[in-house]
Amino acid sequence: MKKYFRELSVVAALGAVLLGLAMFAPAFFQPQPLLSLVTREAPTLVVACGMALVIIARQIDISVGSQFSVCSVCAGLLAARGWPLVLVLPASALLGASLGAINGLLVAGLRLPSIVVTLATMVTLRQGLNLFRQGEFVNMPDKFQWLGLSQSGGQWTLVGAAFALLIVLGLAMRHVAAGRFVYAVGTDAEAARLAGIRPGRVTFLVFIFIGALTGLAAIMNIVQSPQVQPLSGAGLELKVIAAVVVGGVAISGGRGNLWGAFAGLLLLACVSPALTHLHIEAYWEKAIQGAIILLAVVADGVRSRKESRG
Amino acid sequence: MSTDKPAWKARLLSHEMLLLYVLIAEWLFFYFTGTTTNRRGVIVGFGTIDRQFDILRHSCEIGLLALALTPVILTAGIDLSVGSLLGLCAILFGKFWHDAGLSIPVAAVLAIGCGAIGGAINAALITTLRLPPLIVTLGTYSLFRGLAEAITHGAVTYTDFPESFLFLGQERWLGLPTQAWLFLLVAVAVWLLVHRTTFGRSFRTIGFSPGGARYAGLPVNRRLALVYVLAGIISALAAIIYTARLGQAKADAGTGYELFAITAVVLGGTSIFGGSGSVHGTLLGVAAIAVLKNGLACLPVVMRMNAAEEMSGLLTGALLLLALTGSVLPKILSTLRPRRQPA
Amino acid sequence: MPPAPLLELRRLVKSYGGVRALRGVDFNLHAGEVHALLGENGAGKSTLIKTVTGAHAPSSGEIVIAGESVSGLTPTTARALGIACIYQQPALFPDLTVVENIALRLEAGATLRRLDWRARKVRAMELLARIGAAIAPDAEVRSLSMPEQQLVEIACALGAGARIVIMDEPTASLTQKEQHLLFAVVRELRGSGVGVIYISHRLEEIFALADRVTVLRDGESVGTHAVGDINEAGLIKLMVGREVAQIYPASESSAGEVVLSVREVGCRASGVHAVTFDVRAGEVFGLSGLVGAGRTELARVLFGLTPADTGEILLNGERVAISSPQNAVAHGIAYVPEDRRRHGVVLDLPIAHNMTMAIHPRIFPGAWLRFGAERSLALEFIRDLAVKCAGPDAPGGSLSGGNQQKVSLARWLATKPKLLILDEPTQGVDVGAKSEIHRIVRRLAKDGLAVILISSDLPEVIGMSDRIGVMGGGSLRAILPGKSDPHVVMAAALGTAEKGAA
Amino acid sequence: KAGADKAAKELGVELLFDGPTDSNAAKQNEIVENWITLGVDVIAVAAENKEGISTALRKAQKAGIKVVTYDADSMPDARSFFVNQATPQGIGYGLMDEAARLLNSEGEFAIITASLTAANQREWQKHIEARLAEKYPKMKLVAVRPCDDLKDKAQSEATALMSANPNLKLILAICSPGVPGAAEAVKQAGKTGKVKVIGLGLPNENKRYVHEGVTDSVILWNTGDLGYLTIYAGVALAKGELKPDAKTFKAGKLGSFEIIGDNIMLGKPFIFNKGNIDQFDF
Ligand SMILES: Nc1ncnc2c1ncn2[C@@H]1O[C@H](COP(=O)(O)OP(=O)(O)OP(=O)(O)O)[C@@H](O)[C@H]1O
Ligand SMILES: Nc1ncnc2c1ncn2[C@@H]1O[C@H](COP(=O)(O)OP(=O)(O)OP(=O)(O)O)[C@@H](O)[C@H]1O
Ligand SMILES: [Mg+2]
Ligand SMILES: [Mg+2]
Repeated sequence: MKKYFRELSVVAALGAVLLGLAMFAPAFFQPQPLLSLVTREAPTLVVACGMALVIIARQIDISVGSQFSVCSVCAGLLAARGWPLVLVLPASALLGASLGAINGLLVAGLRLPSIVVTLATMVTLRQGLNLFRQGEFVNMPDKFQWLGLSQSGGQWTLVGAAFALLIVLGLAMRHVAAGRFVYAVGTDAEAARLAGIRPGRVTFLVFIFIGALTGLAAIMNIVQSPQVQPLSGAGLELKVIAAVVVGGVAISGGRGNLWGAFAGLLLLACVSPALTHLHIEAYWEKAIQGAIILLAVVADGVRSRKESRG
Repeated sequence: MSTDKPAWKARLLSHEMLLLYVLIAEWLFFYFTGTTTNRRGVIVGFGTIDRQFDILRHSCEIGLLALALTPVILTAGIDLSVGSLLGLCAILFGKFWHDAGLSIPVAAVLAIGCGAIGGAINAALITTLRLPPLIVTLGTYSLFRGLAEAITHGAVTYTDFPESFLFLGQERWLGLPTQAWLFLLVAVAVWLLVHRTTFGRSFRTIGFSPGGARYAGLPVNRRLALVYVLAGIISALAAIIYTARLGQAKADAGTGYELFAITAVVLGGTSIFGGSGSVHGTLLGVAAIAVLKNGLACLPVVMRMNAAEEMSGLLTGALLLLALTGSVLPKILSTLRPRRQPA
Repeated sequence: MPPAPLLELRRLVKSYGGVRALRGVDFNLHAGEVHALLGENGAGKSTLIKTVTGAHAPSSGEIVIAGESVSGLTPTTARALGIACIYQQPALFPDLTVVENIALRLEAGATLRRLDWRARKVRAMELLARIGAAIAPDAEVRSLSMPEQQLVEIACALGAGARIVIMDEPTASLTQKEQHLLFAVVRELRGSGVGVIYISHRLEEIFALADRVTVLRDGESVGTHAVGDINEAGLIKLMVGREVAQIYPASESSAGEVVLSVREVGCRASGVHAVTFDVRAGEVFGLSGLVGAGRTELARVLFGLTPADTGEILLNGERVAISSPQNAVAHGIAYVPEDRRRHGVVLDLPIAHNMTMAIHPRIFPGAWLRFGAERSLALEFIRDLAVKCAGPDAPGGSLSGGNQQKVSLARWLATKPKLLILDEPTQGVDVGAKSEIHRIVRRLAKDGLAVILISSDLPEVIGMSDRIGVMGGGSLRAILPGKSDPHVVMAAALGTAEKGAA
Repeated sequence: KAGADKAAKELGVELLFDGPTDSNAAKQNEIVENWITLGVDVIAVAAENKEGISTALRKAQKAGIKVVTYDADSMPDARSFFVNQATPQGIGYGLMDEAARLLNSEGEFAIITASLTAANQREWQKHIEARLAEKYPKMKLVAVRPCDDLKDKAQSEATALMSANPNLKLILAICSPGVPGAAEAVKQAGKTGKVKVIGLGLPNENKRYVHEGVTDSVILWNTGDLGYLTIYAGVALAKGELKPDAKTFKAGKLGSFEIIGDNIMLGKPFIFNKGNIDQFDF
């Protein structure tokens, strides 16, 4: 109970929001629109899983938004050239992985601070893409939409895939050795080394992993509509980092889990539709998001302070 | 002393000097490729004095934010909220002047006070609750911008500022753009604070070793608070200059400026891990980015492609990576060498 | 005796940058023996074992395991070769649970292997039970006390099923009951043919447990002996290279007024309770006790890092409330902390900056830096304390441990304190610098300073102190006169014998 | 831009084109100031921020540079002519009227905008609301949601809007990524025809939805003509052919345009619908 205080408090906050919605705007809970909203967040969830790993490993990746855009556009272009989905999907994941590898190489290989490295790659990728596409949409062939399935079939598939990934990764972080390595490295890289783990390699792989997940998420996003906007994914990094942190993953590494990150994402993702349903003006949205982030960390800070005193 | 000579050599190869060389090279490059004579026989482009003033004028706000961030990053902290705080203070300044009917100076002082309060919120959360600055300021980044939007409903734009105020942002005084004087003043003040007072010394100490600073009896929390409050004050100042330059105060003022400012600081050689770095390095970083951006806009090739914005972003990112790699290269080489010897 | 030793080190050399921690050490370990490794602080014991466990690569020399020369040892390959180790600084993961910590150290193999949490927990509990530790397996390690962490380390090493088990000061923070359990475990290991390398500063343990003993001094082996062939005095002589009694300068001062008076002081957060004692001007008040006895915690209370919540502190007869280090400094209290690298000196800052760090308001009036004044002050201290360095601008990290300690000391002497608290001032300091520090302490006492000297080095406390306070479990157990018998001090520290005379 | 290029070619002038990818007043000022020091002959601007840009433009005029504005005007004293294709009022009224026509002046509708702070969006929204209050009492604006110029976000917002407002009849997107985003949401919600989509945008991005009947009409000032006319006006101004008191202006192949005051009138905004959208490719 004490151990999962943070996760539970996020779940409680989420519960409160949902309860509020149930009381004042029950229309929120119509199955079809809700499924659509969840589907829209599915790619974000995939990236958030990767970000949780990166932050648990005591790094950060603010280039995911740009990676997402690059993967989306490239995948869209390949699709437009007639590549089938079975090829575009791995190609996008591979592209993401190689973008992640650049970050990983710089961070793990040269021991550069990840926040600065990924700041640089974020700007470089984003502007490179702008230069290359000038904001022009990419039109995708029809057979790509919903992975070639029916709409609801596609939606369930995407949501299912995102959930499956979350569950597999969430369990793997606890029940597979590699997951524990990530925690170990994030907690104390030197102790990890003494325990026979290679911190550099773990860091490198974690960046590749988030890259691959971002590539995957890009596909999950572009199949939801027939056009790819090069700007898509802008601001994704902040959304995802905020979600992960609100969900109790410590920015100093080693603490937190994917379930918390998931709850955090749901909470933040709820804000915007909740405002719409409660007929609150949109200009409150950012302030409320900021307040949620601050409340979450302040609650945690107050608690850990009390604990260290007691 | 026997170490004098290598020290002298090391100084010529210090990060700041290298950056200065890059800056000079950049400037010369653009001077020769970005300057032309137009049909009327007037020299135009990068090489003109007006151009230099524009560069100065355009870098004042981001430069101020970079100055605000330098002490913060020296303490191994970060402040993502400066750009949002700029927006909020611009709005409040407009509101004080326009809606509350206060005079410009009073409104400005109040806006700066609000900046200080914004910084104090960051400081309070970071020092009393020991929360990581990255997260706290990520929250206030959203909160401050959100408040600016909520106050104005996103819609209200304060304009029609008096000429005497716009003078600050749009005219020249004693040969230089007016705001450049203010910028210079802040730069000198921050430089003195960081390099010539015990405050700066404490910032570094805290950045290198917070434990060491505490055990040495330095008032760690007070110094940290100072750094964030100062960042708030300087952001508010930047808000006023921004308003004067554009003649309008709107909730989106300064969007994305924090990233530019952080980039400039890091490019200027301040370690994101805290402790080492300098204010003049930051100024050089700001200049290097500004010259790059403006210079590219003067290159005929780039202009025809309509790619100044993208190119400058691209090259700034590349420059940053290059600077970072360069800064660790000697260390890496020196760790490789002993390994090779026994083989 | 078995034909090939289990482990053999030949002419092992290890340098850290400029520091030569090992200078060609030969060493061997047989199956079924406990081989003790002895030596002063900084002699190179930990370094030696780190090369064996693959934590650090040796600069040169050969490591032979079961007759086969191995090179490029990493922690993983070492583990695969059957080497397990309890490190001196617990190498545990504070954010992870006890079970996970034990598992991470024990489980080798594929990264994609599935973890069986139930089996892991059962195993962890089994191991903990074997060493008699009552620790909740699901507790996060950060919530454990130092001795408990040490026990987890021991459980890790035990569970590895290794052929070679290395223990670097495993008993440093254990209570006697736990020690006896540990001894039983070690004997059991020996019985089953495991080779144990056992490092300890406590000679009586070595006589109780070890078969052979190798003594290291300044990175060199000065001899291996069967335990039956050598006595305590002989070992000490080997370790320090001369008679112990000679090293400590005699006390020249006579105690003056009471400077500090501590009455029933306690601090719940740091586990200090009801400590009462006085320190006089010109007196060196030693604080002895085992590691984890609470001496550092007491010092932190007196220095305002964890302010006292009960009792009262009087300085020169006046009651004061010390709420922060700034406050303590203002009252003329100085504290040279034990963790030199983290708290004592800021490694990245120049020596001069380090030396003036605690006197900013005095040397830099109006907060303006005066480089000239700073430099001359630094040069003065460098000369006075004979700090070996390239100059006042050299970074603190470029100095050797002893010289860092002098810089740390200089910082506090510059504050012209009335009370100086020294916490392990000679830990990891070489013999020469050590006696210099001792001389400085004596001189300061002679000049009328009240000194509290915390040290785990028993001969040092006894040799240097005018009176000795012995701590245990966060409270002051006894106050003994200077030059007490080491056995009496140790007994008081362990809390076994009857209370010594005050 | 295409039209501008064509005009530039016909007239044999060099054209520099620069526009911030994101609408940002500060950036626009910087671009204009850049041009001033480059010493161009004419500057044509679609003002992002009326007061802000005007200072820069006055400076340009002082430096002997002719200034025309198009699309969105600056302060009148900061330029010679405004090539007026659609005033914000024209656009706002146009959009509102089109929405009312589709709904028979009755029912709920919502607006998707780029950001709450973007100047042009604010302006259009203001006129939409004014028109609504003035003429369509039976219509109701239920929400204004920003989409940050992101199509994906527009899609999410539209989905939420529809489920939060069961009686929603129409979504009006006043930023170009918003139109296909909203259309996709409507289509996915299976509300094609029940919830109508209109907005400001480009034909290529919307063709598919217009044909499917999701999007009813996309409104755009004819950028080709606008650019063409602007360049002609600029060049004429520089050559002194266009005098401040002119009443008409002849621009190459487009023929003659009326000048009212200092506004060169291009005509009404262009409306794409099923019938004509395939004729355009940009
Ligand atoms: N990582 C390191 N970098 C630089 N020098 C080091 C490092 N580790 C140890 N040393 C130095 O190597 C020498 C030997 O240290 P080591 O830790 O092996 O001593 P020890 O015999 O284990 O002492 P103790 O009894 O205090 O544990 C010391 O002078 C120490 O300062
Ligand atoms: N409230 C507490 N609860 C649990 N453990 C504590 C508490 N306070 C302190 N400890 C632990 O008890 C020990 C007290 O150690 P302290 O550092 O004061 O001992 P010491 O006598 O100075 O020994 P040394 O300095 O030689 O390690 C520390 O290891 C600390 O982690
Ligand atoms: Mg050791
Ligand atoms: Mg201690």
